Amino acid sequence: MELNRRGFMRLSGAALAASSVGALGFGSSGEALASAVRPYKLARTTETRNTCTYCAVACGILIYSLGDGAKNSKATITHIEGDPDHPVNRGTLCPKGAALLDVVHSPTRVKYPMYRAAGESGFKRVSWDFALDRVAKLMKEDRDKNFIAKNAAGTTVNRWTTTGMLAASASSNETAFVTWKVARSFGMVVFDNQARV
Amino acid sequence: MKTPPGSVSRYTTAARINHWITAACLILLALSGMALFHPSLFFLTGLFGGGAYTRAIHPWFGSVLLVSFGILFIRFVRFNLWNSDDNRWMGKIGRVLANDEENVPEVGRYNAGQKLVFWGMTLLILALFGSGIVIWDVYFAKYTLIGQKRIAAVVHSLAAVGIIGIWIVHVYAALWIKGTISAMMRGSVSAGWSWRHHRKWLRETAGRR
Amino acid sequence: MANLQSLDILRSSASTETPSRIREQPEVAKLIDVSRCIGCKACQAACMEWNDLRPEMEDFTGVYDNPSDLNPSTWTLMRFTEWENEAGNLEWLIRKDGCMHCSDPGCLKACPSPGAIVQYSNGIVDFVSENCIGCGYCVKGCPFNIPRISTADSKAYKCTLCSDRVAVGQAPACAKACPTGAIQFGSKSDMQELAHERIIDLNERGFKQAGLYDPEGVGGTHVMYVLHHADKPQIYANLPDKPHISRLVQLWKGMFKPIALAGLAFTAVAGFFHYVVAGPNEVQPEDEEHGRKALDGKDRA
Amino acid sequence: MTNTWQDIKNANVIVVMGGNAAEAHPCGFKWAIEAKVHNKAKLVVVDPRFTRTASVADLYAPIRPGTDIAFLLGVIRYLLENDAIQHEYVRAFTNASLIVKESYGFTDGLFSGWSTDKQDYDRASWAYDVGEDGFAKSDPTFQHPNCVMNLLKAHVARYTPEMVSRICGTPKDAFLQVCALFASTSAPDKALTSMYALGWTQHSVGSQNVRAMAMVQLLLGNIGVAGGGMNALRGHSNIQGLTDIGLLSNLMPGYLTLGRDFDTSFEEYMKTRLFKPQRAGQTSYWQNYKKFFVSFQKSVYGAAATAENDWAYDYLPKLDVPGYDILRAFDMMHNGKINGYICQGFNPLQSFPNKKKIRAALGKLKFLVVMDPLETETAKFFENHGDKNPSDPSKISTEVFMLPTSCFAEEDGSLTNSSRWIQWHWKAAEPPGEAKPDIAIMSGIYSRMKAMYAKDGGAFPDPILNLTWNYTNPDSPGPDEIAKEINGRALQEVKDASGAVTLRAGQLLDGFAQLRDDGSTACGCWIYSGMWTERGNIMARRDATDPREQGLAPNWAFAWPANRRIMYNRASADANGKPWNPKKPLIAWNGSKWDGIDVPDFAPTSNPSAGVSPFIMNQDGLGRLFTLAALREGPFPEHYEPMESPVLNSLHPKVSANPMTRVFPGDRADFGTVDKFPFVATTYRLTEHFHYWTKHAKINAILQPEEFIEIGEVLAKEKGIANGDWVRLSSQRGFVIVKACVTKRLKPMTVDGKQTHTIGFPIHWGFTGSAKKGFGANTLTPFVGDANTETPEFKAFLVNVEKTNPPVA
Repeated sequence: MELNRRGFMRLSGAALAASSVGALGFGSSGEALASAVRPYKLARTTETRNTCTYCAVACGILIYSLGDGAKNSKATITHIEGDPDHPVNRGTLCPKGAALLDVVHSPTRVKYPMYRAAGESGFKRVSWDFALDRVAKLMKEDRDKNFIAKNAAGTTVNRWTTTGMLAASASSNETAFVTWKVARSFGMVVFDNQARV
Repeated sequence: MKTPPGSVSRYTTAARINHWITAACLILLALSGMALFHPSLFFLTGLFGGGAYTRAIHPWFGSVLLVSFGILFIRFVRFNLWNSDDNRWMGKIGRVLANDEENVPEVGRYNAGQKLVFWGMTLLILALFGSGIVIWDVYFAKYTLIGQKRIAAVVHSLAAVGIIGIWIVHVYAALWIKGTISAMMRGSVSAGWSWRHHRKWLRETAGRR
Repeated sequence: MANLQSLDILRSSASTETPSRIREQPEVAKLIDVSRCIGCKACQAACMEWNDLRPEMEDFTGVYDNPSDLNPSTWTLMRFTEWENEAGNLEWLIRKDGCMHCSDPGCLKACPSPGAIVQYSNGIVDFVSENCIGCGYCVKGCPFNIPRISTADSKAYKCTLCSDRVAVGQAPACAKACPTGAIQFGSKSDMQELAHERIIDLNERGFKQAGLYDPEGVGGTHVMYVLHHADKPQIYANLPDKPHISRLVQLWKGMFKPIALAGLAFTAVAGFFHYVVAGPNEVQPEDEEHGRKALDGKDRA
Repeated sequence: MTNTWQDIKNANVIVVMGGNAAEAHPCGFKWAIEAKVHNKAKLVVVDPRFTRTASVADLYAPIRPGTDIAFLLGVIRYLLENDAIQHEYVRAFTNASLIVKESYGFTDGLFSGWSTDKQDYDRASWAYDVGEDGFAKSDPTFQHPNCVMNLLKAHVARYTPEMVSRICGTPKDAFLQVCALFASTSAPDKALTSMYALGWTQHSVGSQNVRAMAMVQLLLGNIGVAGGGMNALRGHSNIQGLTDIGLLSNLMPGYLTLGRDFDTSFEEYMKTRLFKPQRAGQTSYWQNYKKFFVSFQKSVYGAAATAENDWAYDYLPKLDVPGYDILRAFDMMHNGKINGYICQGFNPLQSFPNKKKIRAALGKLKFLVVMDPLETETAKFFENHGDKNPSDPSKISTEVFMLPTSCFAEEDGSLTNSSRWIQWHWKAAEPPGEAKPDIAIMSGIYSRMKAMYAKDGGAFPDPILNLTWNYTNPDSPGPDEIAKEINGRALQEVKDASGAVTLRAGQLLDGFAQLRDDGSTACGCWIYSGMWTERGNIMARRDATDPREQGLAPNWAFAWPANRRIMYNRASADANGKPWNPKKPLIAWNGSKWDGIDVPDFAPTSNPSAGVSPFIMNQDGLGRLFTLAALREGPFPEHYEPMESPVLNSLHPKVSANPMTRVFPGDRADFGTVDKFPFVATTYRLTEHFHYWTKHAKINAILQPEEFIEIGEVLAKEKGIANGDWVRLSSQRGFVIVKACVTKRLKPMTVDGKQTHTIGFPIHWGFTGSAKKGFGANTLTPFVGDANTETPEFKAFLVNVEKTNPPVA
C-alpha cells in the first residue's frame, strides 16, 4: 500500500511536471502528420465515354470502372462524372446525372428473366428460352387469329391491332431501328413511344 | 482492520474503500482530462489506449466518481458542517501553516481547511458533472445547443483546474501532516496525531468509549 | 498535397509547433454564387457519389432541404428560404451549406488531438479521421455549425473540399458538377476577381447590396459566397452576419490553457517550498502522551 | 430544338414558359445563365409556380395553368399594336402577306367549317386563295382585308391586357413587362429564345400553345438566328431519336408516314406526300419523298422490295385511324380489344393518366411483356400495395414477363439529343445477371416468330420472312452494323447524269442527297444519313472546336439533317443574304454561294435574288402565322379552357374547351366539376428526380424521399393545413394521401373576378424502388388528350384538398 501510494504520487508529479513543460511550449505532435489523405480513387481505373441516360441535353459522361479488361477480371463501374470535353455540359451534371452510379447499381435492377403466371401473386425466375418461346408463341397465336389483311372496303391494310407495343425512350437509335423493323414486319400499328409523357 | 492499541479509529473499511475508489476516479479523470486539455499532455492518452478510448472512458470515470463521491458525501457531510470553531481556525491559518498548532483553536473531526476541501470538491464535482453531461456528445449532443456546449466546455475545464488544485492541496496536506495517511490506509490514527490536530474529536471519541 | 508532409501543412490541430512552410501553394477557394444557383442539388449528389456517402433516407418535412441537416454523411446541403423582399416580391434564396474552410479555423483551434485537423498550405481544412478521437470539440469551435460526429465510429466528418481531387489538379466534385457555374473553383484571388464581376452585374440588375461574403472574423474563408443581399447574410438560412470563433472557445483554447497549467504547477511548487520552509508537521512525543491520556479519559482530570 | 443548347448563350431575352428548364434540364439551362452572365440577357419566367427557374429570373409572371394561348395572343396583340415586329423578316419570310380564302371565318369560338353532328371541322376554308397560276395570292402591302396579317390582327384584337389578366390571372403590369421585354428583341440584331417542354404540350391545346409562341418568334424575326428559335427541351435521352426513327403509330423513319386506309394504292399514297410548292419558284423539299421511301423499303425488305410490287408498299400496315397513340391503345385495352402488350422500357401504370383505368386495362391483357433494367410498377401492376395499388392478384389472369435489359452503361450505340445531335457511346461493363441488350431480346422474339412462320405458315408471313436480317450475329446484331444500315449504302453502282460513277456498290452514303428512287440505294432513315460514312463513325467525333465560340461545335458528333446545327438558318440573313446580326452570323450569301459556320438549310448555290424562301419543308417556303389545315382545331391558336376548368371561357362560354380535344366516350363520366373539386392542379417534375427511374437510385431517393404536394399559404390557412401535414388530394378519378409543402411560391390568382388556387403535384413516386412508397400523381389526372398529338392533359385539372390523418403504415 505504501508502495502504491508512492507510485501514484510519482505519477501525479510527472503529470504536473509535464504540465509545466507543456505550458512552456515543449511537446510533440509531428508523428500524426505522416498519414495520407484519402487515396485518389480513380487511379488505374478504366475510363469509358458515354452519354447520360436521362434527359435530352445528353450530357457527356465518363464512366470509371475497376478492372482493366484482363481475362480474369470483370469490370465493375465505380464512378461516373461529367465529360469536360463535351460542348454542352462541359463536365457538369445535374443531380440525376451525378447519381448515375446508383441507378446502374440499383438494388431493384432486374437480373434474370421473371415470369408471372395467371393468378399468381409474384414472379418466378425462368430461363430466357422459356420466356422468349412463350412470348413468341402467344404473339403468333394472337396475330394469326386477329390479323386484318383487308378492310371492309377490300383495301389491303395488313394490320395487327390486338397486340401493341410501347418503345423505350432511352434506348439507342440502333435498338429503335431493330424494334421498328420487328414490330412493323408483324404489321403492328398499336405502337407508340414516350414522347408525350 | 482492528484498531491497534494507542490508536484511534478514524475511518471504517467501507469509508476507506469508498474514498479510494473516488480518489482513483479523480486521478484517472485528471489524467484523461488533462490529456485532452492541453496538446502537450496528449501523450497521456497512451495510458488509456489512445485518444478515442480516452475520450470515451473519461465520462464513465466521471459517472463512477459521481456515485462514489455521492456516497462519500452522505457519509461525511454531517462532520463538515461549518461552525464557529472553523471561523476561529481560519483566523489562525498562518499559525497552521507554520506548524504552530498550539495556539490554534481546537477543532473537531475536521478542521476548516478540510471542510473547504470537502465543499470545494462537492461543488466542483457537481459543476464538472453538469457541464460534462452537456459535452458528452455520444449520448447527449442533441439536447443542447452549441452555444450551451461552449459554455459547458469552459465551465468544465475551469472546474477541472479548480478541482485539480484542491486535490493538490489535499494530497500535499496529507504528506505534510505526518501520520495522516494512515487514517485512509489503515483506518486509524495515533492518539498523538488526534491530540495534535483534532483534539475535540479525540475527546468526543474518548467520551463515547 | 497527396500526403501530409509538413511541407504542405500550414497548421495542425493540438500542435504547439508551426510547421515550416517551405512549399508555396496558391491559396484555393470555392466561390458559390447564390445569384446563379438553381438549387438543383447536383453538388449534393456529386458529393455523395465521389465521397461514397449515403446518409439515411429521411421523411419529407415540408421543405426542400433534404436531408434535413448536415450529418456525418451529408457534407453539403442546399438550404432553401422563401423570402419576401422590401417590395413584397418573393425571392427564393438557396444557399449551399457546408464547410467554409476558414483561414482561422475554429475547429482546428478547438481540436485536442494532434493532427486530427490540418490546414494545408492551399487553405483547405481537412479532418484526418485516424487521428480523430471523436470528442466533438470541433463542433464547438466551428462558427458555422458544420462538423458532425458519426454515431457509427465516433469520428468527426465534414467537407474536405475534395482534397483528394484538388491534390491531382481537379476541382472539387461539387464545383465540377454544378450545372450553372454557381460553384466555381480556383485560386482565391481569381475567385475574388470573379466575384467582383458578378457583383457589378448584380448591381446593374438592381441588387444594390450585392457583395462577397469572405468574413474577416475568421480570417477570410476558402469557400466564399456572392450574395445579392450581402448586407443581410442571415436571410440566407442563418448565414452568420459577422462570424468569428466564439470568445468562449478563444478563452478555453487560448490563454486559459497555459495559465491553468501554470497555476497548477504553482500550487504544487508552492507546496514543495512550504515543505522545505515550514517542514513536516510531525506528531511530537508529548502529543502522544496527551493523546493517550485523552483517550483514556484522563486528560480532564 | 431549332438551335443548339449552347446557342442559348447568344440570346438577349430568354423566356421559359411551358417548362422549367432549371429543374428538368439543369445542364442545358446553364446556357441561359451564360447568356445572363456574359450577354447581359434578361430571363423571363411565366409559370403557375415560382419554380427554381424563377428563382434566378429577372422577371417572373404567374399564370393560371392552361391559359398560355391567351397570354401569348395578348403578346402578339401588344407587338402589333406597338409596331414591335421585325417588318422586313415578317414580310419576306412569313405568310403574313398571303391571302386566305373568303370563306374562312371565326365566330364565337369556332372557326369556319364546324359541324355539330360530326363534332369536326371541314377545313377546306382554312386555305390560301389560289390564283390562276396555281399559286397562293399575296399582298405585300398588307392592304387586303383577308391577308394573313389582317386576319391575325382581327383575331388577337380581343386579347387586351385586361382580358389576358382576366383569363390568366396574371397581374396586368407583370404581363406588360413581359411584353416589353419580348418587344425589345424585334430589333434585327436582338434575339429572344423560347425554352419550353411539357408545360406547353401536356394540354388539350398543347400544339397550339407551341404554335402561339412560334408566331411570336416569327413576328420578332427570331427563328433561324443565333440566340433565337423555338427550343423544345426534350425530356428523355433518346426520345428525339425514337421519334426520328419513327416509333410512333403513324410514322416511319425520317418522318415518312404510314399509309391510311384511304391511300388505296401506292400511287394514291405518293400523291398526298409529294407536296407541290404553293409559290412560284419555291423549293418544297418533300418533293423528294419517293427517294426516301424507296430507299427505306430497300433497306428493310431488300430484294423483296421491287418496282413491280410498289417497293413492297403492302408489307407496311395501313391505319384506319389517324394514330394508335397511347390513349387510344389503353382505351382499347380497357375495352378488351388488346390481348398482348410489350413495354420496352416505359412505365404506363405511373406515366399515363387515370391510373385506375390503366391498371384495369392491364388486367384485361392476356400477356404483358416488360423489358426494363429496373423493376417497374407496370411489371408489378398485379401486386397489392394497399391504396397505392389496390390490385387483387388472384383475380388477374394476365401472364407477365419481366425481362432484364442492359442499361446505357452496358452497351454501345447512339442517342439523339434535343438539338438533334447523334452521339455514339461505348459500353463500360457487362450487364448484371442475365440481363441482355434490347436488341438481343427483339432479335430473340423475331427469330422465333420467323422460324414458326417459316415452318407452320400463318397470317401474311411475307414481311416477316423477307425482313432484311443479314447481321453477323443474327441473335444479337451489333450496334455498329445497324448504324451503318440506318445511314444507308449504295446497293449497286450509282451514276450521275453524265454517266460518271458517283457511288460504288456497297459504298456507305455521305448523305441523303445521294438517295435514289430507283432502288439503287438503301437507307434506314434518310435524315440520319451521313452519320456513318466511308470516313467512319461520324457520331463518334469528339472535336469540340467552336468557331467564334458561337455555340455550334460543328465537328462534334453528327447533327441531323446533314450536320446542320441550327434549323432554318437561311432566315438568319435578310432577303439579300446579309446576316441580320452581323456580330453573330450563321450563314451569308457571298455572291456565289451560301457560306458560314453552319451547314446552310438551303440549296447552297441558290441565289437570294431567285426569291426562294427559307422554310423549305413548307410548301409555301414561309413561316406560317396562319397554319392552314395543319392543326385540327384551327389555323390560328385560340384560348380554350382545359377540359376540367374552374371557370367558363371568358371569350366564348358556349365553346369553353377545345372542341377537338381527344376524349373517349367512356371517360366523360370521370370528369370533375368545380363545385366538388374547386382547385386547379398541375403535375410536374422535380429536379432531384427523373420520372419514375431515379427513385431506384439511392442518392436521388435521399435528395427527395417522399411524395408531397405544394400548396399556397393562403389556401393552407383556409384549410387548416400546416407545413408537413398529411393531406388527402382527390379528383373525380381517385385520391392520394400525401404530405403538404406549404409555400409562398404558389399564390392565389384572380381569374374572371374569382380567387383561384393552384395546387402542385410532383410525379415521381410509386411502389417500387428505394424512395418511400407513393401513389403517383397520375392517380388523379384526366384521360384527355391534345387535339393533335393526343398528349395527355396533365398540366391542368380539378382537385379538392383536405387535411387528413397519416396513412396506416
